[in-house]
Amino acid sequence: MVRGSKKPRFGILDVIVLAAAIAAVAYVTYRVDSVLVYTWDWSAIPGYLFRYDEDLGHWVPNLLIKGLITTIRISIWALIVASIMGTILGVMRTSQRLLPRLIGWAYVEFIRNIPPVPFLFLFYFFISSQIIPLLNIGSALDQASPATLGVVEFLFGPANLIENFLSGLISLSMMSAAYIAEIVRAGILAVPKGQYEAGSSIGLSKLAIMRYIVLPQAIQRVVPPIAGQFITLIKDSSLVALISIQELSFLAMEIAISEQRFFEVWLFTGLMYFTICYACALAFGRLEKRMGRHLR
Amino acid sequence: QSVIEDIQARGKLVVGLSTFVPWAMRDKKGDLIGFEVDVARQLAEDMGVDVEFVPTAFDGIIPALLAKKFDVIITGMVQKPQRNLTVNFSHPYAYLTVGMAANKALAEKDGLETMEDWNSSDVTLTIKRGTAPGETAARLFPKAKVRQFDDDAQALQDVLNGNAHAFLTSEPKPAYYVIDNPDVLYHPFGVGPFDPSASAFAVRKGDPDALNFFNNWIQYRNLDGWLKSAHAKWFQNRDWKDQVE
Amino acid sequence: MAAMDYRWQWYRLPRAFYRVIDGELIWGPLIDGLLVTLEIAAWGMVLTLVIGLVTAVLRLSDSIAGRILAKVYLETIRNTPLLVQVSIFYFVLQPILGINNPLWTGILCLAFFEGSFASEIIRAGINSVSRGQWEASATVGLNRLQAYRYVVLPQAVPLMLPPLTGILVNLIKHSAILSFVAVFELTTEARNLIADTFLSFEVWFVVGGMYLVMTISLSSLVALLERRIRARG
Amino acid sequence: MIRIEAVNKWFDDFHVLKDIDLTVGAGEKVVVCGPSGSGKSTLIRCINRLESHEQGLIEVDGIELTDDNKRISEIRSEVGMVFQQFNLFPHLTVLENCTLGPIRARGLSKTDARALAMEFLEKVRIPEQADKYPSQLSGGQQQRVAIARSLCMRPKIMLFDEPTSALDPEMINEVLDVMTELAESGMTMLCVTHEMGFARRVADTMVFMDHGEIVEMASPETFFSTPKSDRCKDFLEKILHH
Amino acid sequence: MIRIEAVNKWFDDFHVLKDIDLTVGAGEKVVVCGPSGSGKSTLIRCINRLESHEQGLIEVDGIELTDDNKRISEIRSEVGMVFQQFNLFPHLTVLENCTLGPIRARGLSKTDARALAMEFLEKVRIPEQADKYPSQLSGGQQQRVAIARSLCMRPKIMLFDEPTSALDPEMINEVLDVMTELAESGMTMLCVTHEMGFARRVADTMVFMDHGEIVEMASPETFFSTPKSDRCKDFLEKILHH
Ligand SMILES: Nc1ncnc2c1ncn2[C@@H]1O[C@H](COP(=O)(O)OP(=O)(O)OP(=O)(O)O)[C@@H](O)[C@H]1O
Ligand SMILES: Nc1ncnc2c1ncn2[C@@H]1O[C@H](COP(=O)(O)OP(=O)(O)OP(=O)(O)O)[C@@H](O)[C@H]1O
Ligand SMILES: [Mg+2]
Ligand SMILES: [Mg+2]
Repeated sequence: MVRGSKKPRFGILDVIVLAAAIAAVAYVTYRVDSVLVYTWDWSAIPGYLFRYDEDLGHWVPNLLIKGLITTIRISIWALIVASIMGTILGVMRTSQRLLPRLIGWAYVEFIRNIPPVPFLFLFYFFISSQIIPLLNIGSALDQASPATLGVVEFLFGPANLIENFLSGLISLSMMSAAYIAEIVRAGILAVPKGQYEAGSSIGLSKLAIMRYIVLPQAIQRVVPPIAGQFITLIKDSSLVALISIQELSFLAMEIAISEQRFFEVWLFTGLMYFTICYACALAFGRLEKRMGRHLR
Repeated sequence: QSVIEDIQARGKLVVGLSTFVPWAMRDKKGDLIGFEVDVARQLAEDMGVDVEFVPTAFDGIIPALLAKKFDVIITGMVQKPQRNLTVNFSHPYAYLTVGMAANKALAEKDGLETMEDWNSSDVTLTIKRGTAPGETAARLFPKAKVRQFDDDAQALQDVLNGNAHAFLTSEPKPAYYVIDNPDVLYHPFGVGPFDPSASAFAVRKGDPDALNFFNNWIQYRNLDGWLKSAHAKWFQNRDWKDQVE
Repeated sequence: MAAMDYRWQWYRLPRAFYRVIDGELIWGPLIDGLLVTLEIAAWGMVLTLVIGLVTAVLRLSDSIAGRILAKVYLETIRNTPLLVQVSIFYFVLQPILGINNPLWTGILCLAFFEGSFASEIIRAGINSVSRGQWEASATVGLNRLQAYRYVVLPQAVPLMLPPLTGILVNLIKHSAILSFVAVFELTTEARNLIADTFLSFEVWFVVGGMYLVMTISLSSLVALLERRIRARG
Repeated sequence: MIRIEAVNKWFDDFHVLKDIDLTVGAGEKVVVCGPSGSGKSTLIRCINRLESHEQGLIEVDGIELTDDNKRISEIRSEVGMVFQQFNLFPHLTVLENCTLGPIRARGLSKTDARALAMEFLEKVRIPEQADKYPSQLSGGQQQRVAIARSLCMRPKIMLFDEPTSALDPEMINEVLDVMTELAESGMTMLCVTHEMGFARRVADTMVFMDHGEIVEMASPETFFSTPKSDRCKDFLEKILHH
Repeated sequence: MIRIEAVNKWFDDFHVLKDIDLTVGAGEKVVVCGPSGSGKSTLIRCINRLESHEQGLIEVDGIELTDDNKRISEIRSEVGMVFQQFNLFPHLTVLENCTLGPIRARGLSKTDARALAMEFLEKVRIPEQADKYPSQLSGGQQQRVAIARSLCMRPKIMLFDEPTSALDPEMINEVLDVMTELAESGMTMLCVTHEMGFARRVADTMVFMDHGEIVEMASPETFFSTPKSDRCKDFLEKILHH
């Protein structure tokens, strides 16, 4: 009767749940054939992953893989930037002084309550279009050697869209940072007060306490929700299609339209997202286990 | 300073477009092809510059033009007065007519025969967002419900699934769809296309030089027949189909 | 805006809210859309909580099938983009289940999406009630349902409220994605309006503001509710 | 009243209870002690099925404990339990804590349940706290509420799992006093505690457990003066020394 | 060594410390006791500035405690503190727990810090646990690590806040033994505890606090045999009775 007091077992609830699940699947399969007017054709998909290039004489990645790479590239960058911003904001939100706390709070509330599309537009067209040209990336890249250009393109994608990439990256990071800040804050608050006291009683400074005692413990609590946030970030990165970045869902859409094979492309793309997201979840799960070793 | 001078100075024409069969789409190699793409290539060639395409989601395309991310939008964009208040349009370089493909079973069930029958609040039509058929639907069937999708394929599927009665899009696609799905779809009032509209380049306001240049280029390429033959290549038949599928 | 030379045309916007024709007030598309979004939000919240609660309880149950089902549901929903889910719901499931109402398909889809996040919050809330509370309930003779009803949930709900608010705020924000399948909510209306007028910036800012008002009022409302619950406890 | 025969229990690979035999007669008071981790809590939690045993027989008031849910709830209604951590319901007042079981599980009317609760709150000497919330009480008061809450179910047997070890020193006695009174009123009691003064005063039988076994079982006089095993001797030394 | 004069402290409206005067000489051992909530913890937490006092003077080793951060850290490096809840750093091994302070606050090299830590871990008799994590230790072992961790900072004074009250009974003595040894080695100690056996053995001075005041201060002999105030008598009765 008491939760968790018994091992999982096979009971009446299982029978009900299983029956319901089987019935649902059976019903759907039955209706798929009779109701859905659609002829499935998956043959075109593989060609959009890789294609044989006659001129080069070897296989090259095609749109879906290119899109996937772009998605992964911007997600990783955004996670890095967002984690740094989020940590700073999260620490600010637990500060004892009012001003940093207020700034952190205002930032988080603003970002969390505004829908992504207006935010992206606001940021891209009004803020970054003023700032990023000042960096003079365009002309710098024009003069860059092919080797440098190669490195830059590997890191940030096609040279002509670098400004867009940076803007997209920063706005994604800013949105994600708000959520990460909340996670970090919760992680910090979950470290018991006694840890701070023990830290100061062995003579550590505030900074050292943060650095050696609080953050290491907070990070551990924070890994699972951050993993969730990273997955959300990967999925939400499709937003940057609005500013011309050719990421996975945008290219998938283009293929779907060109090919007129809407379901196949979307289902397959969904599967691609699932694969990377789930792999990510598994990786974080292992990380979490490793970090939690000493707590067992 | 006119954008024409920028293009010359840069040696590159930056064109914004979004995917729209057969105006601009991806071939099997992942490259852009389509009527639009041919037009832009020719335009750049005539200007003596390179061309760069920036495919962009339709929602982002106008802001990007206004923010000077593109020089011009060439994507089958239909002129409308309300739009023209925000951007400038060149002279038309292509004309669209609208066709309609309807769900046979649904139309029979609801007893839809004449044009008047179709103008009813029980009727649901689907279109691609931001295209000419939207106007057509509003004008011909003001009482009908209109669902707007991001793409033709979705709008078509909605009709195939029996969620909506008919699908309006620019010819010749409706004809093709009926040929592809003869059991489900039909043309409700004969095959005849109706309601022509014009597509044009979109440029930023306040740049008469650019407008003048594009207008005259279109007229020039109209007179020498190039536009007509390019249009024919993409719209008269589906020979390009095997490039895509 | 100097760098962009953009000429704001705010004066064209009021028509998007209302028009007066022959002395009769007709609501414009943005107001219509707002009402639909509110409807989606209201029903979506109810369904989200129901789905979240059921999933959480399944995951906490002793039943193997229940746990597996919940886990599969969670992983599928969480690791695929909402856009893909929406299109599958709309184009595949809707005709199969014969719902024939895009609005309800959309609400269901959103609820399944947010419900997966809600279930984790609800589960965490229930787990944070100490094991001793379950044991004490058992020793005073309550069965499992009664323990949930009288002991565990009353303690877990106040803990769950703040994170659940975040979910509900997301529900409102994510409802924008239904514009993809022609549900006439606020974003759809906005996008149609933009497609007709090309007033991208004006419309997006106004619509962004409308969402901001909705989400912030929701947060404040829940904060108020929370304070009242706390005051009682 | 309680009959435990050859009971064995494992947590995964860990053998917590090894061949436990123990009988508690009606009105008998048994005190269990032993080092931390020796299985004392597990043993008494098996008696009202908060844990299930894998081998052997546990019989309470003539009813054998099995997986059958009906029997479990029958037995639980005979057996009261008091925990180390009180486990009061923090969102309910003292009175509501005491009436929840009688109303929801016993089906008493509110008025009856309230009268009953007040009776027992008087017995543990805190009737005046009835409308407060647990967080407003001291630890000793909370534990007395927990005892009253159990008594409201009119159990025939009371189990105590270190009821005083989470208390501030000056509150221990107020709880022990209540327990002594309860013992004197004839209640059958099984008590895990290290309060040896209380044990001496109240216990009919002392049980010493170590590593999941019952190592020693004797009357208090023999137990404290002449423990047989070394383990028990050691333990008593450690615990009585300071 | 410690000089406290006319110290007052409030938590908002609540007057926790009322006109406290207390002096602890070098090598002196003072034991503080009193009912829960009487302000014992608050008092010793003021001494290393985990709480700040609002009125009066606290001087440690000749340095007055003010808001000045430099002085605070100077004083903290003279004063070691052991908490009821151990407060070990769960993400660090025992050895790392002990070397963190010496390395980061004292600037010792890793090797020196390690040698130092091992020395004190031997003193508290758990050198073999050096590479384990706190969660792998028993409560008594954890508390001994906490003591070693404090000693590694080579404090002149040690403060203890109920170091044994979160421990299982059979582990109390192993900690008290370590504390007794420390006392015998001449360390200045201020100890909040209710282990009266330990107090009798070790204390030079007993202090009884109630409601934020020092009610009684005497040598152990006088304190236990002839307490002056009724409050103190009551308290001792409650606590020694069982
Ligand atoms: N749910 C569980 N799963 C696995 N091991 C458990 C579980 N509960 C208890 N144990 C282990 O069983 C052993 C006996 O636990 P138990 O709580 O019965 O000891 P105890 O004698 O009550 O000790 P204490 O005096 O510390 O309360 C311990 O080693 C404990 O770690
Ligand atoms: N941070 C705080 N804010 C407000 N009140 C506090 C705070 N810390 C302690 N108190 C109150 O101050 C009083 C004295 O607390 P203190 O912890 O010093 O008591 P104590 O004598 O150590 O008691 P115990 O034996 O329970 O540890 C208590 O009534 C407590 O509720
Ligand atoms: Mg126990
Ligand atoms: Mg204290």
